[in-house]
Amino acid sequence: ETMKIGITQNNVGVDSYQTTYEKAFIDAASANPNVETVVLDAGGDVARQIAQMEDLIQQEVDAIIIWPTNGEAVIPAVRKAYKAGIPVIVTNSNIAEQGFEFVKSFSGPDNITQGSRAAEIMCDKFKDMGIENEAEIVQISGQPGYTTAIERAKGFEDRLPEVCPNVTLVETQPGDWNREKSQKVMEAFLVKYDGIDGVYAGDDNMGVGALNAAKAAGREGIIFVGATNFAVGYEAMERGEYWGSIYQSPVDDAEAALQTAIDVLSGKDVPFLNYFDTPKITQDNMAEFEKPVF
Amino acid sequence: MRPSNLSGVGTFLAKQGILVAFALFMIGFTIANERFLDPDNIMGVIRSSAILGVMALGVTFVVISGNLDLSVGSMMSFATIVVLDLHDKIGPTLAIPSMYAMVLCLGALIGFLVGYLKLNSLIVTLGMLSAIHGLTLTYSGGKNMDIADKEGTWFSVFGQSDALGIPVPILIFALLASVLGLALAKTPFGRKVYAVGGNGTAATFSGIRRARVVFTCYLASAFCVGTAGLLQASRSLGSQNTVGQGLELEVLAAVILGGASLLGGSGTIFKTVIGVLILGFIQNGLLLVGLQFYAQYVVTWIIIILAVWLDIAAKRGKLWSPIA
Amino acid sequence: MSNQTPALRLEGIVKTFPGVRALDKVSFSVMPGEVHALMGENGAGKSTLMKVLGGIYQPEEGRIIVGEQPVVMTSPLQAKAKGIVFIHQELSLAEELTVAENIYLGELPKKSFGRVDWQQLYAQTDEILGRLKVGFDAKTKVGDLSIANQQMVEIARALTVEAKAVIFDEPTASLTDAEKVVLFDVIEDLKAHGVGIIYISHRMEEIFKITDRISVLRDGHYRGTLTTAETDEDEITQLMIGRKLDLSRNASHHEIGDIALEVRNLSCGKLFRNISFDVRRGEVVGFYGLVGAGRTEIAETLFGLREPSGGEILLDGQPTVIHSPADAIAKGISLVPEDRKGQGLILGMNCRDNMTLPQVSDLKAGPFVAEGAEIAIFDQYRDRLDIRTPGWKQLVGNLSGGNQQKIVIGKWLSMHPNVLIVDEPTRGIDVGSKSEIHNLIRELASQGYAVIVISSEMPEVLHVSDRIVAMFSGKIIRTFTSEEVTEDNLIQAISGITSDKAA
Amino acid sequence: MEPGTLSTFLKRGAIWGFIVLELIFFSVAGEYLSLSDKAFMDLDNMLLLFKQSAPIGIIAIGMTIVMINGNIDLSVGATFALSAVVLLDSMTWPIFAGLGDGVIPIAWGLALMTGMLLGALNGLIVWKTGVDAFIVTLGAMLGYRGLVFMYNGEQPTSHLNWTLVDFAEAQFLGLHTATWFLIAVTAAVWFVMNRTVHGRNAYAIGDNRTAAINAGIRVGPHMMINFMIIGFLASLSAVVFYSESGSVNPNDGELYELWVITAVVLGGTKLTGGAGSVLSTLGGVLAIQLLRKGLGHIGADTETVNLVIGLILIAVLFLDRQLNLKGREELRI
Ligand SMILES: Nc1ncnc2c1ncn2[C@@H]1O[C@H](COP(=O)(O)OP(=O)(O)OP(=O)(O)O)[C@@H](O)[C@H]1O
Ligand SMILES: Nc1ncnc2c1ncn2[C@@H]1O[C@H](COP(=O)(O)OP(=O)(O)OP(=O)(O)O)[C@@H](O)[C@H]1O
Ligand SMILES: [Mg+2]
Ligand SMILES: [Mg+2]
Repeated sequence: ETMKIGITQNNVGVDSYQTTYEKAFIDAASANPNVETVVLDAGGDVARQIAQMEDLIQQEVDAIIIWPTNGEAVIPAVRKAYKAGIPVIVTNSNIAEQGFEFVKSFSGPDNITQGSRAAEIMCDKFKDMGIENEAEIVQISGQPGYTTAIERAKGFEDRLPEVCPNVTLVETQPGDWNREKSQKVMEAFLVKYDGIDGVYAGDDNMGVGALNAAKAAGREGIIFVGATNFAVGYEAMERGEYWGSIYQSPVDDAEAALQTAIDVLSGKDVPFLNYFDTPKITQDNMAEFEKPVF
Repeated sequence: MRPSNLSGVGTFLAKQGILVAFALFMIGFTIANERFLDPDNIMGVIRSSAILGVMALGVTFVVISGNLDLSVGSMMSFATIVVLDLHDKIGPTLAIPSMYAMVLCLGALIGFLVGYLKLNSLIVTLGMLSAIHGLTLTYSGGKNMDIADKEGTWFSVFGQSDALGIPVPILIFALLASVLGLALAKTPFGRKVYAVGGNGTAATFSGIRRARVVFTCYLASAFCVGTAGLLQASRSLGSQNTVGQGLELEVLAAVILGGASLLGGSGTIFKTVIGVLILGFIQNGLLLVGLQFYAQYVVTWIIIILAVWLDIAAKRGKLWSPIA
Repeated sequence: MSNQTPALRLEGIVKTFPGVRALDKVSFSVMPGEVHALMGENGAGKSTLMKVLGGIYQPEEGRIIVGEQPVVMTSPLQAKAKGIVFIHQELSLAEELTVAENIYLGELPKKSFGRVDWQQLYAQTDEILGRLKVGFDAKTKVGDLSIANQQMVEIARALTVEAKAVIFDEPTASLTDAEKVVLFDVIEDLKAHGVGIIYISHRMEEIFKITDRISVLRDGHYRGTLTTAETDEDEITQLMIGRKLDLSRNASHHEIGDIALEVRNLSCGKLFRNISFDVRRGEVVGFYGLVGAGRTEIAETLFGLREPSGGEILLDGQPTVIHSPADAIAKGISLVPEDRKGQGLILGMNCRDNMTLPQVSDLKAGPFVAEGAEIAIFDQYRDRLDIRTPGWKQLVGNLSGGNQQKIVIGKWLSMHPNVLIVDEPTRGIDVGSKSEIHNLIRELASQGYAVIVISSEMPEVLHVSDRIVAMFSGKIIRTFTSEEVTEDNLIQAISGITSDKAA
Repeated sequence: MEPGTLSTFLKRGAIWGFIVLELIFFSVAGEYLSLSDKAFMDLDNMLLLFKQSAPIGIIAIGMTIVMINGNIDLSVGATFALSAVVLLDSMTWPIFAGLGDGVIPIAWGLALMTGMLLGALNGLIVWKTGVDAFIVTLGAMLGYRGLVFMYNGEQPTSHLNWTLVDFAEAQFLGLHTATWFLIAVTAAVWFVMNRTVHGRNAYAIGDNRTAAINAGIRVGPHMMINFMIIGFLASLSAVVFYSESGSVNPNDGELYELWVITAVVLGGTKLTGGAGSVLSTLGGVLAIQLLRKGLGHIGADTETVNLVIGLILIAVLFLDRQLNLKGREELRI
């Protein structure tokens, strides 16, 4: 008997992580003869996502996977599915605790940990260079308002003073997950601050944007650290221009979500918080990782 | 009629309110942060405004002809993605003309729909905004597009190199602005653009082929968008599918800030350039002052309204609107 | 009359625009129950004076006195409250709304909750429309009406309020004779109720027919007031333009040449059917008919603006299809359209650019427009047509109505067409310039152009035409030569009374 | 016949014809392409359609009157978000702590006030400075969004109140709460535009502003009232939507202005003002929502959805033009 699984994603096409996720999800589903999927995308709009939840409920799918646009706003919609007896699996970024009773499982990376690991990468490098007591850094965060952006910034900002108490974060501005925007932000930072030693970016796309700005301005020796390693970031690391990032595979993310849904439907026991590991990647250990496909 | 005397300064202010506003902002920012007037910074702002600026040049034509173009942002993403993709497939020399050809086809399609079929330009270009985004995603499979060999290509000249000590994007922007500015102000075609936007019916009655004029304006817009995509691609040698997203409104804001009326028939390339620079310097100035991005939003709001208000108040000679 | 208090009085009014002193210490008054004409050349300042009175412009100097009270009027609303009603020269209507809503614009009758009292609105409107004897009803959308009928809607506004004074700014410019009669009845009626009426017109016969006194403006200056019964045309024109007019037709007997334009059985849907006529080089053919007779539509078809549903057009004997105005122009046809604001001009453009628009592609110096050549053309026609403007840079929208019309005429004359079609060419043009334009039309004919003149003014058609085509309801009733035609048989023909049909 | 009656409704029929086409297409295509065993035109699904149309729909109704008035409001998305922030945050304010669920009407009131004030501010600026509404509201789109972020940093503002959620999810006579609001707003605004002096004056101002001024209509206050109405409706939309969802991201409502304007123009309202109909706007909203829903139903992917929605918008416009052609004898301009 086939399982009908519906998924409503956050915003496909906004960056290649989400696009690769979608492809991987569809591939994984079609590889499994027992699974049929309805793949929807909310385009970043909560209202549209709630409508898609309602539609999926109305179409009587067997399970729903949701990549929340807003971890709280979707709770009532999740409750509707729960009331209709449809199990809900949250993917990539979690919903708020109030909604936990209505979902079966969360599957995805731990963004807070990612942020704090990025802080550690940065700090370790500064210690190597012996500037851990004077370094100044700037942060370029993701799209304002998005859980992922908020959590990665929070993880970083909380962890940094613990490991490197004397490093100062002089300014944070959003780069909207956008390489171009990030490049502009970095250009202004470079004009404004003469002594930038490090840049932390919410993902490598933005990190590379900042790197481009620094290269154009002829500023060398800045340490760039991202979270979520993209192909561009990996290449920049190969060239020795970019220090490190967090390795996170959208393929793992998608496959984990689908597998969790299948497990739930087959009556298996699944842990409620189903984090997959996202290790540190730096120029030192990058040989252990394959180049990301996105 | 006996002419009544208006002082030269008064007339100048009335005509160039926007320039005065521009000067005021520059002074304000310089007081707030002395690095603002640093030549490197100024060059940097103009260089990063060049992409928006090039797009705004084309949109100026469209707006003066009485139409809108909301598709420029997503068309710019398309151009960037296409030229990057083709760069690795057929080499930069062929990639550039191929990209222009594709973008001009899209421009021609819009021009056909708005000019010849007389469909409402707001909806047509809004539709194209969405459709071209879909096209880009289909083309790229939703992935980032990057040039494989970033060091070994001459393709970076457009976005990254200098000539005569000036960054090439600025030169291209300046060149295009001069050519298009002359075309608009001095050629028969430019005159027709104003006529069609000022009163399309009367223009038709004067033997102007309105559809053809509108069509050509969209081609001009597409050409500018292609150029912007080229600059963008060359600047970063890699891009997301959403690189131009949201630029349509910024472009429109710049054009309007320059004093073009959305009803058509008025505006100039020179003023659009001023509009572009104002936006660029506001953004940069606020970043330098160190405001949170959301405080920047609020300040931009106030500045846009003040600038336009100053401009029209100078024109009508009264601060407050005479509307009852 | 002189021992009464005037209904309103203007004293020492000064109004300037950038580059123009439109009114220079003008004083003027109108008595209750008087019809007071305001005359002057195009651009003399008549409309501006009235706009001051109507609260649209604020004068720099001078006073307005209503009854015995000096008043300051800063908006049309205040003028209205003082009992001043203003019927504008340029139509001032909301086209998407109904006739009733337009007539009561700004003062729709209200019920509870701010609702419109439609019943009352329609009742009142019907009553007014009844008095005006028009052929449309209160619920018609104004945009669906012809220009003439829209003008009647404007006029209807005069009847809506208890007015102390009503200003008519060239109300008859686009009316036909029948409608004029109605308008004059309305004016008589208002007059009998003690309303003071200010009447602006360039048409002498109307002035003599309905006015009591005449005040004249020239170049923004007050020139004097005459009593209508004691004056004549010569005296008025003398005051207006400072010289006498020679109104006789230039009896330039020139050769009538070959047929330049021939139309055979031309039809266009329901607009007109089976139209056949020809125009020879050196000949002026007048088209005369009532509003809606279809004359304008024929002109538009000849100019490539409408697709004929049947028939043939021949230029110099060659059958042609005219695809568009651009095509028509290339084939030597020009059209001076009847709606100068909508079709003739780009109001936000300057005078020179408007005038050279159809030929801008031909006036080139390298890739650019040859501005010197443009200015030369502009200067030539400004002098010829006596266009009053501070310079070519003035926006056409800032010109007086009559001067705008002259720009349109200049624009098409400067094209030197083979076939020139002029639709209501002298609408809103002062007497001096009018005769100048008539002379010009005759002169063009004598130079070998074929000219079609569409006009709703019988004297004009009779004056300029070699032959006259009388139309009624989309059909040609009869074609007269200038020898056969009389006022009577022309009126008969255009009213659909078919006595002898010889086309 | 008074304006706004059945005949004008049918004359602007293209959008309704298009809705019928969509229904037929998705029903047939759904048979082959959809995973679901349920028909597309299932009653529940159609009821959902109305409910899901409400957030955009309520704002679009407001946009119709602003556009009829000859203006435009690009700040509605930001107003929507700011009102939502006020709605959800005010429920947690200590001064209202003792009220229990009694805080709900107060929070609603505050949110609606917020929208009305923001609208009034736009209106006042347009009126007093004479700056074009497009520019004023383009600026406000940024400015109001900035206020949203200032309120709570980049964090979402959340307050889940299950009483409120239950109310918002309720169905009365089969229709969802949101649908009732949409219907009520449509009816009320239709009444205002077609039956009241304010509405008719708004048409006149949009049609020919000079004529309206000459006729002594006070243009400024009318415009301001309309901006207040759209501000109110943007916040009403937020009230209806966030009562159910309980959390607002600071960038919620982005791009709403474009979708709202699209719906309004699809409904036949002229961008230049003076003409337009509230009912046709409703048609425009339903057509867009139906399209999204239908594409989801038949399983179209993101690229296709973008592509198709774009092309369909243009197709509807084309259809509308073909239907309104007056025939060959029309002036070719
Ligand atoms: N808004 C304006 N801006 C600049 N100049 C203006 C404006 N309105 C009128 N004028 C000028 O003022 C003068 C008087 O114009 P007005 O319209 O009063 O003339 P008029 O006597 O009504 O002429 P007509 O018989 O042609 O209607 C003209 O020279 C005109 O160009
Ligand atoms: N009473 C009327 N009610 C509604 N529409 C009318 C009326 N009279 C005329 N029309 C419209 O006006 C058009 C005729 O216009 P027009 O008046 O321009 O004709 P014309 O013969 O050129 O007359 P003129 O040149 O005197 O204006 C017709 O197509 C008709 O639709
Ligand atoms: Mg006048
Ligand atoms: Mg006519």
